[in-house]
This record gives sequence, structure tokens and C-alpha cells, in this order.
Amino acid sequence: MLGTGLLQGLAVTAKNFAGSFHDPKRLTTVEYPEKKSVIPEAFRNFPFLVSENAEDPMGTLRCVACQICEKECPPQCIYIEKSKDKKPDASGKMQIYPAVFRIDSSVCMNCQICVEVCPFDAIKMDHVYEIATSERFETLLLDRHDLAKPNSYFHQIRPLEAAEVDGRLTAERKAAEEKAKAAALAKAALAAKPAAPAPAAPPKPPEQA
Amino acid sequence: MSPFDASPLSPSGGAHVRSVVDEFHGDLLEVSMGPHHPSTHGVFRMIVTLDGERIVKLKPVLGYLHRNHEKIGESTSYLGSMPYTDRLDYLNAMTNNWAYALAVERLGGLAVPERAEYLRVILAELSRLQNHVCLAGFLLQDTGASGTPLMYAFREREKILELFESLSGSRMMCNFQRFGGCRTDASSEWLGQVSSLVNGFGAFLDEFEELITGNEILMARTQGVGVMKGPAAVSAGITGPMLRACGVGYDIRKVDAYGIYPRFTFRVPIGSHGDTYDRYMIRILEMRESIGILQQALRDIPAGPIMDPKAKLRGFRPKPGESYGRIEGPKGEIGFYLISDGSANPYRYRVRPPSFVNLTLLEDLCLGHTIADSVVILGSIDIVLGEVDR
Amino acid sequence: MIHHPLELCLVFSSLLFCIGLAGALSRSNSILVLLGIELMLNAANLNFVAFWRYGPSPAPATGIVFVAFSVAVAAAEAAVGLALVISIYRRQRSIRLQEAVRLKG
Amino acid sequence: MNAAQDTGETLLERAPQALRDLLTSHLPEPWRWFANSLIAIVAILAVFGLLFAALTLAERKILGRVQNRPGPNRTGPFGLLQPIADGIKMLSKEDIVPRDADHLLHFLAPVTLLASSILAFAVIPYGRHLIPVELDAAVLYFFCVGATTELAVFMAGWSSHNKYSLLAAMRALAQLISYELPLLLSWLPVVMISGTLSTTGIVAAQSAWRWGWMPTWHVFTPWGLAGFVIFMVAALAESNRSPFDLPEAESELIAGHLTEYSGCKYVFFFMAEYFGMTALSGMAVTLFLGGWHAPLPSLEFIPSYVWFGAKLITLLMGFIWIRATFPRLRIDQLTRFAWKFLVPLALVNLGTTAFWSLSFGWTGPLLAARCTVAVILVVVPFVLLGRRLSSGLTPRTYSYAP
Amino acid sequence: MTTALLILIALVTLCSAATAMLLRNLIHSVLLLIGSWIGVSVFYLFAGAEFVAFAQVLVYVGAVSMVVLFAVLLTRRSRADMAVSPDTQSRAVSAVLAAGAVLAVLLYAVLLTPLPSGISQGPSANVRQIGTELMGTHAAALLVIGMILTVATLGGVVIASTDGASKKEGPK
Repeated sequence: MLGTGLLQGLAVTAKNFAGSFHDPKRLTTVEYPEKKSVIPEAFRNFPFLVSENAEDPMGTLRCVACQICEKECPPQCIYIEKSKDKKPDASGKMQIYPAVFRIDSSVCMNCQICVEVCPFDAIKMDHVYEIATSERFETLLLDRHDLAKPNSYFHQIRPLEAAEVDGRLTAERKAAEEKAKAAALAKAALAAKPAAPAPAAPPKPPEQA
Repeated sequence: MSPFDASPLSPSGGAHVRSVVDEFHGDLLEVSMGPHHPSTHGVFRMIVTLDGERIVKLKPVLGYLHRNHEKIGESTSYLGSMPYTDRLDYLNAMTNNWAYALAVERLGGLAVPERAEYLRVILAELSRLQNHVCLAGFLLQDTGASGTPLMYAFREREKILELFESLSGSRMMCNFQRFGGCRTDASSEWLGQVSSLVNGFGAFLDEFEELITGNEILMARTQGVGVMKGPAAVSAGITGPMLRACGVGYDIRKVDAYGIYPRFTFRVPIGSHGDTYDRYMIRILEMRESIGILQQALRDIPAGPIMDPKAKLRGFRPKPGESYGRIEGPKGEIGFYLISDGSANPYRYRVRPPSFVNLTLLEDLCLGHTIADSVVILGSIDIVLGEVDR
Repeated sequence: MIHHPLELCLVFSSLLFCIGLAGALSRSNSILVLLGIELMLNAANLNFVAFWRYGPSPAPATGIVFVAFSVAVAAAEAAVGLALVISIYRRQRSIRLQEAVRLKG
Repeated sequence: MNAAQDTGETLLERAPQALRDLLTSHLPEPWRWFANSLIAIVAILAVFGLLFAALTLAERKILGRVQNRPGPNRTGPFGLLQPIADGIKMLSKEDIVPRDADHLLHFLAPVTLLASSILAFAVIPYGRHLIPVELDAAVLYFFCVGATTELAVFMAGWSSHNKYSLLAAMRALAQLISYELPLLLSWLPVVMISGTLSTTGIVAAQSAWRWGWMPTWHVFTPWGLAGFVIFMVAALAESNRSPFDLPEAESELIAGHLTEYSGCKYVFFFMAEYFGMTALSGMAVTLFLGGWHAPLPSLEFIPSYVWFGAKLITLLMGFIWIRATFPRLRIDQLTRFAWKFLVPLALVNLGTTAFWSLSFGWTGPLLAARCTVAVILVVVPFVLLGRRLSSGLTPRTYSYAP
Repeated sequence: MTTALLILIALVTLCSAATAMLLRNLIHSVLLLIGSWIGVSVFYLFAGAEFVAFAQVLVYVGAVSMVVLFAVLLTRRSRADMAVSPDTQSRAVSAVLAAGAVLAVLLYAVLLTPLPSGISQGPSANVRQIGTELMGTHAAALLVIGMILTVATLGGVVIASTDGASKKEGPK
């Protein structure tokens, strides 16, 4: 009969009207500024540079300005200039560091490819999302001071991934130290003899995370 | 004289009146719907010539969202194009990723581990669910249903998007598939969430159908509107639910049997009238089939690696050659055609977008119908301008 | 000069009638001609009411009943007239009366 | 009028009159009439202005809840100040008139619309003695005022010089021509039975109690129910509400005749839509739902205007509920629905009413026969016409590819 | 007081009617005519004929004007058509002369007719009386009017619809 479909529809909307008052499955709104939805660990929005130490972020950046991310970034929003000098990194080894590291946040599309290609775990994806500004140019071009965030922050937003990265890095460093020690021993042993070969190359981190 | 005659509408009003008269020339009224119109699904534009309310001519105008996607693909590395594919049909990043990955895998001769194949199927079917439920919502919005079905659709879609987010990091721009597998593995907890969503989805569909499918107004608005015949659709290259609504049982999941689809039992619903109502119902029925596929996939998914160990993330240089990877996307056949010259970038990169091809028959569908129908017909084609304009 | 409301009403209705007449005679647009005729009908109705209200021997409601009838007839006339206009327009693509001279479609 | 009037007049019942008399009783006669009228006008504008504000909020809240979202909740507690915020926003907007628009008509359209929709409030009895203007032909007045609303919509659509507006103007005309007739035909039975065109008379005709508890509202008779449904459907169309909101069909015509309106003029249209909806609901309450009478004799102690308000708000909620559920009809379907379904149904309903009126004295088994025949006369045409109207429209079954 | 009111009503009605007949924009003409119809119905109200006043608005403003506007829009070839081409001078002059002659005769008759000096109280016709009279004295006329309306409606529908199909594909 004409109208049954209409009445059925009315019944459904009435059910939803009533349901939205008591059924949390129906009223799914999260009222944003007061409440915020839980961000899953995998959430990615905008990259940041990991520094080992919160007190001296510029001195302890993991980034060695290898420019792989600059090359791989699909929209090419990363700009890096290598430093002329070298500074000791977290493990005390002398490394090149980024004299300039800029990301144009109006171009970045949060694709995470820079993170995936980084061999040093130096750049990671952030959880920020309230990044609106009222300016079009200055505040959208972020330099390394804006981008650097300590490892503790990384642990805070991505505990699982950070733990895994830290574990891997310490293992690598240990291996490197042992290798260096072994190399030093070998060097010492060789030093005894003349005509020593060149020292072993520094440990190369694995190509892929 | 009266104050009326001072108005610019009177013939003596001024020079600009001439153009006004020309616009209203004849009995026909030419209306430019879009690119800013509530119902053109983005920046699509239809130049509609009306006789009363009846459409006598319709000229689609495209390109407002053209972003040079294919040319950019030729100057970007193979990996670098992956996030761009998200932005083609931005509702279905997962299937776009898969189609592109499939093309590159064929080019580079990469195998995909078992678990990754299952993950791909799960994500593609979830994507199909959220696309179809969105489409139903948009279509009903276009018929004037005050947003209620759309809101219900978005409520469910949000659950799926949250799953996408917790797996890939982003709700819509997933960038998840990689050549030779997937980017991250799904935890068993995530799979559990998927399965609880899938188990509840049938009930949601039931409620949705109760709300609107039997509604006489909807039937009056959609039945017999925008009828497309099977042969015409085939010769126009139309694919996906649009084609199946005309009674052609063509589904690439069955025809190509890509991935691991032959392992699942599912049916391909086909319509008999080819009208807007059929196009709507086919999508509802496909969602029910997708639920079945998802349940089977979640039951059978094995443990194991998710990446082909041969696959290299950086410096991927396939041997010279060409390949075409296509899958059954929610909107139809989404395909990527690649030619490699052995360098790090594809020599030729071409997308076969289902929305664009499905749009070709728009004028034929709309002729003789009213302006209100044209909106509904356009809604039932299911276009995303990111894909149409590329 | 005019002492009686009835007289005033009659002048009013005569003027209205003549405006309608002048319009119907002078315009060539058939819709306007129809509207002129409607005005003339209205003027006649005015007389009915005027005589009913101010007339010498008021009948209970006869004047009003006649106006009601007249309004109904006017509505019918408008419906048929405009249907004719549309019909003429369909054949001749014009509603100017001078052009509607063919007696056979 | 009736017996209840003498017994049921509590202090609360007489409060509005008492208040008014307190203010005006010391004035000399012509001034007193003038003051009384002024008070009535101000009261109506205030009450329905507030109702309009509350209704916009309620509509958004209810639509929100139906769509599983909370609705406006930012301005004030529970979003209660939202109408004020909306008002400030709308009134502070620039009033833009397109260069090629017909400026005078563009300005006149919202004014005409608002004026005519306010005029309609004059003849509705809101309570036992609460009626602004006692007219002999009140119902006729109400609908003749209502007939001007679509004229204003046409003026708005035509004068805007916008193609969407022009299409909306055409639609508005087609809609008015189609729905005026069923609207008029739907209340004729009430006049036939009550024997009066005066709204107080119609309310008085529904004041009795059958078997001591059942109200003799017209809606509780077969013809009354049919008339009520037809009236409400036509009222939906007359007030341009979903599913008949074709002139302003958002998904097709942007905003139809409102496309080129902004600021204060837009508010006028908006107000007029809600006023029209409220007035038509009020008329439906008067014609079919017993006016200000209580639904049970034992509830008569509650003031009559409260009952009227309760019924009015129920109907208005119904409008919103329907808007939240239904898609929109197409213009040809809209007119077909009117001419091929509502008008024949209303005509048959006239016959049913004539039968009901003729069989007034029947008792005993004849009473049962009277009810049965009347029900059949209502249901059978509904089913038959409905079947014809929806022929070819069926849920379908689908096959699967081999 | 009453005379002044009457003159005011008459002036508004006549002015809008005259302007409507003079204007070249059809839509404006129609809208002004609606104004003059409303003026006539205000006169009815003034004369105490409530029922016909409302009937006048309902029929003229609610129905006739709608049909007229619809016809105007349907027979519009272009926006320019709204402005009707000016009619010939001689035609206008002769029309005015003819109407003037009629007016002169009418006014002559009106002003010469002796009218009773005292204003009669005037009958009050409530709706019930009108109904009784319609159904009683004038029942036959009512039936005839009903027939005319039905036939006219059917005729209008037939005229407007039949030749549409054959001529639809006519010159564009």
C-alpha cells in the first residue's frame, strides 16, 4: 500500500532520534575542543627531526644531512644544506650536520616517505594537528629549530615504535663500538708492525629499516 | 512613467541588457551548473540547456581539478607516485594504491607474500564498503533527503576510516601499499576490530535499507530515470557497479582473478533495468557481498611476512618494459599503465580512471529528463573529481 | 458634487470599466487584453456590491450571490482564455493578436 | 457556547483577558478597542516570534539528533542562544541586490511574504476567548491570505534575475496551482459538518464528548482523518517544506528563489516559511484537532491555550520529523500526486462527508453500518488511487552473475 | 471619513489598474493588476461584503493571477518578450477615445440618475445567509455555474494540452 515505505522510514528516524540520547553507538560525535578523539599510534601528520637530548636539540640531531629524504620527497618540500664542519653526534662520532633543514609545511603531504627512506631514524612523523596559522609564508616554512623534537617526545607519541628504534640503535652502536674496539685492537696490533692497511671503514647502518 | 520602468530590465535600461537578452534567447534556458553547485560532487560543471525543466542538451566541462598527475608521475620515482595515487579517487586510497602497486609489481617481477595479499583484500573490501555507503548517502542527499542517510553513511564510514588511520596513519591518504607487499603489518587487535565492524555492518545496512530503500519517493525519483542499456555501456567502456546495473556481469575480481580473489566465494549482483535505482541497489548488494569476502579473509588470514624480501624501497629500477595493473575498484576498473625505460622514473605513466570513463555517457543518460534528475543521475554515476580531472 | 456613496461607487466602477476597456482595445498582447476584460468584469462586480450595500431596496444577499457567480465565471473565463493563449503561442510562436489571424491551425 | 465554558474557567484560563483588561479598562471606548487590538498584535508577534526562534533551534536540534549528532550546542547552555546568534549574524550581513535585478520587486517580495504570513494568524482561536479577530468567514480569510505567499515566492524568483531563481519561480507557481485545490477541498468537509466558516464555530462544533470521554474532534471520524491527512500533505506543499521544498531545492537549484537574497531579506523569507508552517498547523488544529479543547474531560482544568500550544507544537514536530526522513519529489511527480491522488481523494471525501452528515441520526446496528461504510469510502479510494499512483514502482529483486 | 476612505481605495485601485494597462513589462502589469484586484476586494470589505472580498482575493490573487503568470512565463520566448512591443499610436488614441466616450455616457447616466438621499443602513449578509440563498433561491444558477466551471476547466486542459504533442518539435 502507498505509504508503507514512508512510515518505515519515519520509524527508523524516530528510533535514531531516541537512540542518540542513550546509545553511545548512535551519538558518535566527539565535541572537539573540549574532548579529543584518541589518536592511534600510527597516526601521521607532518615530520619532525629527532634529537637525542632535549637540552641541546641542535647539537644532538640524529640527522647527518645525507639528503636522501630531500631527494625522495615526492612534492619536494624538504631543503637541506650540509654543514661545512663536523660535530660529534650522540655516540661521540664526528658527523656532518644539517646547517639548514627546512620543510615547507604548505607543500608537505604527510606521506611518510621521508621517514621510510631515512637510514638514521632521524626524521619521524608527528602527531600534531592543530597547526593552523594566520600567516601564509613565514610560519609555514619550518626550519630545523622548529622541527627538532627530543627523543622523549617521540617515546611519548609512539611508544612502541620508539622503543623498537632505540633498541635497534643501541644494538647498532654497541656493535659499532665493539667493531671499533676490535678495529682499534687490530690497529694497535698492526701498529706494532709497519705497513698497516687503512683502518676499517666506519660501520655502515643497514640500508633499510 | 512608473518607477518600474527605471529598472534595468526594461529595454531602455542600458547596454548590458543586450547580453541578458541573449542569455535568455529562445524558449531554451541555458544553465551552468557548477563548478560551484551543491550537487556536482566537487568542481564538475554541466552546461545544461533546458526546455522548461527538461534537458535538451548537456555539456560536461571538466578540468577544474586537473593537477597534472600523469606528467608528475613521469618525473617522480616509482615510490614517489604512490602517495599521489591516494589523491586520485580520494575516497579509495587503498584500492588506488593496490592497482598502482600491482602495475609496478608486474613491471618489476615482484611477488607478494600471502599475508600481504590477504591484507590487501581486506583493505580493498573495506574501502569498497565505505565508498558504496558514501555513494548511497550522497545519492540520497542529491534526491533531497536532508542529510539523514548521508549522516548515517558517514557514521559507519568513520569507523572504517578510523581503522585505516590506526593501520596506515591516515584516514584517507593511506599510502599503504608498497611494491611487493604492504607498509606495516596489522596487529591481531586490529584484525579483531575489523571483524567486529564487519559483523555489525550487516545490521547497519538493514537499518539503512529500512530507512530509504522501500521509500516510495525514492523509487519514484530513481526508477526509470537515467536508463542505460548494456551494449551502450560496454561500448562506452563503462565498468564497475554502473555496468553491472545494466545487467552485464563483468567484475574484474572474477575476470582477472587478481590477487587471491579466486579463494573467496562471492556473487556478482546484476541489475535488470539499468536505471538509477538499479545502480543504487547494486551497490547495496555489493556491500553485502563484500561483508562475506571480509569474513572469509579475516578467518583465513595467515601469519607471515608482509614484504617480498627482493623488494627495494629506494632506487627501484625495473627492467625496460611495460605493464598494466588493474583491479576492481569500488567505482569500476582502476588501472595503471606504466612503461619503464630502466631508469628510476617511469617513462610513461597513465591512469585509467573509472569515474572519468563512467562519466562519458552522462549526456545520454540525462537527455529528456529534468534538471532534478540530472543531479540524481550524476550522483548515481559516483564520480570523484580528483580522479576525473587527475 | 458627489453626495452619495453610491454615486461615488458608480463613478469608481465606471472609471475602472473604462480603464479596462481602453486597455483591452489598445494592447495587442493577448494576455493583457484578457486582463483588461477581467478588469471590466471587476468593475461590474463593484456595481453589484455597491447597489447591494447602498442601493434603495436592499435584498438580503442577492448582490453578493451575484458577485460570487460572476467571480466564478471570471475564473472560468481566465482559465479558458489563457489556455487559448498558450495554444496560439504553440502554433504561432507569438501571442500578439494581430498575428493570430489564421483560423485554421 | 457549551456547558464546559461555564464550569471550566479557572483563573489561569482567564489570565490573558484579565491582564489585557487591567491595562485597557480605564480607556474610553474607541481608544480601548484600539489598545486591545494593539495588544493582540503585539502578543501574536511576540509569541510567534519567540516560537519561530525556538522552532529554528528545535529543527536543528531534532535534525541533529535524528542524524546522530548533537546539533547546535555552542552558544549558551545547550545552544539555547543559537537563534540570537543566528539573528545577529543574518542581520549584520550585507544586503546584496544583483545589478540586473528588479529592485522594487526584489524588495517587495520578502515584505509581501512576511506580511501575508503574519496576517494569517489573525483568525486562529488560540484559547477559549483568545481570538484576535472574530470573522464570519474566517476560514476563507485564512486561505485567501495564504494564497498570496506563492505570489511572493514568484516575485522573489522572477525579480532576482537568476536562472535558478526563475526555475524556482516556475516551480512555485506549478506547486501553488496544484496544491491550492486539495488544500481547499480538504477542509470543506469540516465546513459541511460544522455548518460555519467561523473558526470559533468550528471549534465549538468539536467540543462535545462521546460516551463521556472521547472527544468529538473531526480527526476521529473517517472523513476527518482523511481530510486531516490531505490537509497536512497540502500544507507541507503550501509551506514549501520537505518533501515538497521544490522551489528552494538545495541540491538542484542552489537555493531556488532565495539564491540572490541575503541578510535581512533572507531572514524575512525564513521567518515567513516558519510562520506559514505554524499558521497552517494552527489551522489544522482548529479544523481537525478540536482547537483548544482538552483531549479528555478530566484534563479541562489545564488552560485552553496550553492545549492549543501543545497540539500546535506536536504538528510542528511532525513537519520536522518528515523533513528529516524523506527525499524530495520531482516537479512532475509533485503535480501528478496532487491532481491524480489528493484531488480525487478529497472529492471522494466530500461524498463521504455528505453520507456521514445524512446518516447523522442512525443508531444501533445502523451506527455500525454508518462507520463501516464511511471507513470503506475512505480506505478503498486511498488504496486504489495509491496503487495507480505507485504502479510500476516496486522494490526489486536482483539476480547474480553466473 | 467614510467618503475619504472610499476615495482613497478608489484612487489606489484605479491608479494601479491604469498603470498596469500602460506598462510595457508584462510581469509588472500583472503584479499591478493583482494590486488593483486587492483594491477591489478592500472595497468589498469596506462595503461589508466580507465573503466576496475573501472570495475575490482567493480566486483572483490565488488562482487567476497564478494562471496568468504561468501563461506569461510559458509564452516567453526571451526575456525581451516580457517587455511587450509598443502598440501603435493611432490604436492607443482610438482606444482611449472609445473608452472615453463610454465613460462619458456612463458618468452622464450616473450623475443624472436621482438617488435616494438618505443612506440606507445596508443589509448585513453573513455567510449563513449567503449559503441559504445560494442553496435556496439561486440553486439552479449555482448548478449552472458548477457546470460552467467544470466544462471550462476541462476545456482549458484540453486546449492547452492536445496540440502540444504535435507541435512540440516545431521551429525552435
